[in-house]
Amino acid sequence: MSDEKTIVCRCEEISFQTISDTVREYSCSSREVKLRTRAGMGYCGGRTCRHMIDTIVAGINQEPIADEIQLSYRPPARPLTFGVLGGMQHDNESR
Amino acid sequence: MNSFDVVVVGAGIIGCSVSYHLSKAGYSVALVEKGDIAHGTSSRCDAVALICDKKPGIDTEIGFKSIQLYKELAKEFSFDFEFSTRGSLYVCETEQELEIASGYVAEQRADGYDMKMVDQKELLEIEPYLAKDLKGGIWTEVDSTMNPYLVCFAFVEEAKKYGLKLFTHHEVKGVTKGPDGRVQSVITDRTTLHTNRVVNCAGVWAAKLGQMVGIDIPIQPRKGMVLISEKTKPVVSQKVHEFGYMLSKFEDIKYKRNVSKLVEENNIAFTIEPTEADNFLLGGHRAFKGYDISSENDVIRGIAERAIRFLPILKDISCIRAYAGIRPWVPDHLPIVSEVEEVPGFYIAGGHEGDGISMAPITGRMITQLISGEETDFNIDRLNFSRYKQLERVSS
Amino acid sequence: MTMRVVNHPVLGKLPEQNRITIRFNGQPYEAYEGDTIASALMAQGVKTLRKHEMSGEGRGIYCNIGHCFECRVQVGDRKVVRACLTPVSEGIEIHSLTAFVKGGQTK
Amino acid sequence: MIDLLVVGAGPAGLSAAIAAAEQGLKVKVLDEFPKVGGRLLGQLHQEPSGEWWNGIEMGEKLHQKARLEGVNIQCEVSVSDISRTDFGWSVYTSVGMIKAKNLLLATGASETAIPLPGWTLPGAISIGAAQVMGNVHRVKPGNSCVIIGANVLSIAIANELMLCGVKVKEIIIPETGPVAKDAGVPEKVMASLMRLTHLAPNAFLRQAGKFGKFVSPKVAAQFFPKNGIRVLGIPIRVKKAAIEIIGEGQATGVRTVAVTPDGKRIQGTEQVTEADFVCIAGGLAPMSELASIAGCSFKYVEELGGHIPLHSERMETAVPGLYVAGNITGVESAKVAMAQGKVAGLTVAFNTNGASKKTEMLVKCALDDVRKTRANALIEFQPGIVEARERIYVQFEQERIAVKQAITVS
Repeated sequence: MSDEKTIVCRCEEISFQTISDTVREYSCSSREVKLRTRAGMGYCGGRTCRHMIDTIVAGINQEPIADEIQLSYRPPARPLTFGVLGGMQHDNESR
Repeated sequence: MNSFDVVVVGAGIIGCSVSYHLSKAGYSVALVEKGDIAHGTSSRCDAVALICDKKPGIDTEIGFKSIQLYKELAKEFSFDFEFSTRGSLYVCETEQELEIASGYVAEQRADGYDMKMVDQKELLEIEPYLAKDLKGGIWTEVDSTMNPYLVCFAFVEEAKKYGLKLFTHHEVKGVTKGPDGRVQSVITDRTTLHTNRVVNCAGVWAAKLGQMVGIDIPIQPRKGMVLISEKTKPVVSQKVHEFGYMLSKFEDIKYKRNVSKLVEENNIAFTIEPTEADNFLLGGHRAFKGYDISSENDVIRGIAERAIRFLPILKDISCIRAYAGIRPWVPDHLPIVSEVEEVPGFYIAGGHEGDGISMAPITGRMITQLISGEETDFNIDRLNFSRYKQLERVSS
Repeated sequence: MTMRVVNHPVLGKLPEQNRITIRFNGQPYEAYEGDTIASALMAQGVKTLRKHEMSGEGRGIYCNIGHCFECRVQVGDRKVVRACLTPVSEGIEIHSLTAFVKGGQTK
Repeated sequence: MIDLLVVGAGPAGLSAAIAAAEQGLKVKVLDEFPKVGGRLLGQLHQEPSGEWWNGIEMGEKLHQKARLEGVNIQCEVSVSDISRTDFGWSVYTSVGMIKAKNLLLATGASETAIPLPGWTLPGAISIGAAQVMGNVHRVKPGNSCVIIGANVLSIAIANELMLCGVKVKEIIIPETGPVAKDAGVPEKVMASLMRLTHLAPNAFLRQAGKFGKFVSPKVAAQFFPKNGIRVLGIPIRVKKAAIEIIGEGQATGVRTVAVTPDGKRIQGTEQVTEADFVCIAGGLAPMSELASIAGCSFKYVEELGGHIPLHSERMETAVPGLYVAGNITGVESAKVAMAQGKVAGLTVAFNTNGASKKTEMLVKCALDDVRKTRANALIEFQPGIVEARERIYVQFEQERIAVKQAITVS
């Protein structure tokens, strides 16, 4: 597997190489690697990559995966337009 | 033995800057943090250094100097923290706001700051997506943006070059004093660090650390929520906020906006700023809710409502996430940058409320000047902790 | 060429559906009532639904159940939806989201 | 006001809605997908009895039953936020806010991915995506495919794709690494496939399991034929690993390499298998986002697929008025999810209407049914599920006692 060509976070296009290098260099948590690389910060809210990031981080730091959810979930759980959030009634929701 | 010239408590943006400046000045420094770097307020905030949101006087003076320092750091550091000077814009919704704003600008200009009033037409030339009915605003070119947690990381990485020792995941359990009353050591849940100087950079948790040495620090958490947009075309090219933001920040300005109950009750004022990643951060909100940083749906809806009023193009752009942080608020809106008279060797750098990012470089620099006995860049008597003692005396 | 599974050994013959016309990036395509945007386009062999907003790389469905948000497309002037969850309707205008570069021009 | 709002119209959510409605509760169910049934919609496999398990039909049955009981079901609705209020819950959705006294999260599981170069190409999709496309929408994602990941789910779906007329060129494994781990180690893959031998949900799987019946997984992997075993026309190649999905603009094949039983690349064995779509089968993980936003505490349980909201055997969480059921509590079969849903629905009714001997008996029977269904499960996703579940229930009770004591003390 070519680490540079392997994208982990599809939304922000962050590679396996970038993530593992960052974890190694700063011995960081999932949360810190997210802040440093933007992995998991994209449109989907890390829904697709969070398990992979947790697994990579736990593997490199040789720690078990914690009970606490590492990359916190924040509302909105689904992207919504500001129009819908702001109370506009027209047919405009993002699905 | 774990012995240091200075122990800095709190690896938020203030603690990171203080650690950097002290390390660079040749002190041996330990930076102690209960979580990771930028674990609290500094990763739950916006990302700007501004003068346009400050009151005339010392607040603006040190804010301006801080931005100049950021410019130097951005050149000097090998760690990129996404700094750029984009300017900022205050927009006025009514003629009355425009009038208050003109008075404010006149005062700042008299002090020599580069701010100017723009009319309705100029406003739309600068930011074409703004609502067409806005009356005008204030434009400040010096205001800048950066990535706040990358600034923290940058300070730490640069400070490590000068020997900084990092103690993350160490929760401070006590600060001991010697017979002479001077600080002696910092006890964490994992180790003891000997020192005769402690800098309290614990932000919203500063009061807790103060209690450990028997002082009462009047810093309280003031919550704020931020919404993040999807990556999108540049709907604005700089920080834009409504003039009403000043009103939500400073309780003493008497002016009532014509806004919905949701916006009014949650103390919401429109702000937006671009990031390097092409997401936009939207705010703002201020509330006293203790240490609670849960997202509140009413606030999310209020911010969105206010956002589409000022920037209608946002109606069809998605909000992908919302978060809340807590600002270290002090009653007079001026940070505390000071040694504590009653506890020699105990310093406080805190209470910046929403200006921690703005003020970090200058705060780090001034704490270093205080510790080394140099003259500070500014007369910072008004930032001295003793001002609260005087207040107490007056009130009692 | 259709990719429809007309005869299935267990599920049986595909019930007759009303045929409708949808437009994707200006091109007309035949769809069945009850399709999602993703299934209608997949039935016509269309796999690339959008360009990644930064790199411009093509993306299509990944999870097909609304979880990954990779299949988002624009419907009409503005509304952005997940192709895998959104039913088609007669005359629906679907557009690929495109990449943009800093400064706002599209790639 | 609604007594119970259920998020997720899959096997667990529908069963819970039916059980609660039967006890007189006013129930509403939301789902993002345009059709009712959740993961049931794709499922199609042969039971050892020879009968077909048709998830679509089962989903339709549950749907009809729920409607007869007066359950209001709304599809194409996304939940974006939930917050606790004096009366119960405010649930914010893409069609406005809904108030409910109780909330049941039956959001199921999502697929976990295994990243490799090229997996973002159009035409590279998750195995579940292919299943839904073929069985629900009756559209083939392509004429031929390669499946990366040899596990119970991928083998079952390979068979389903074949029934749709797709040529499944081969099932291979991902290359082992920090994410794929054991899924890319032939001897570990053999061990997990061989566990399925006698419980195989269809003839196809049974065949696959037979191969290693009398030897250890290690030996089985050692002597596993290089070209794989071919069952019903689909080769399973557990000693061949995917190293890249290739294609210009969209996926056109997979670059592979032969690996040793412990997963090391064998030099000079690179090949390309052409296919017009590629499936990635990484397994399933509970979808915990709404439970997290609602304030549940979590446990990481490998056997159950990931982070699980702490809950009781009766499907209560530690948050008052919040319940969970189905794959959000751990990845198991749809039948277990249905049985759990019934427990959850009855528990909500029990807690709302007050306890009676009759309802208590109904809950006990439903709990028995969950245990029996689990014991008879045809597809066991992970070993040790029963033990892992017991641990969760014990931890939940311990926390409940701790909270009670804290309240008494203060």
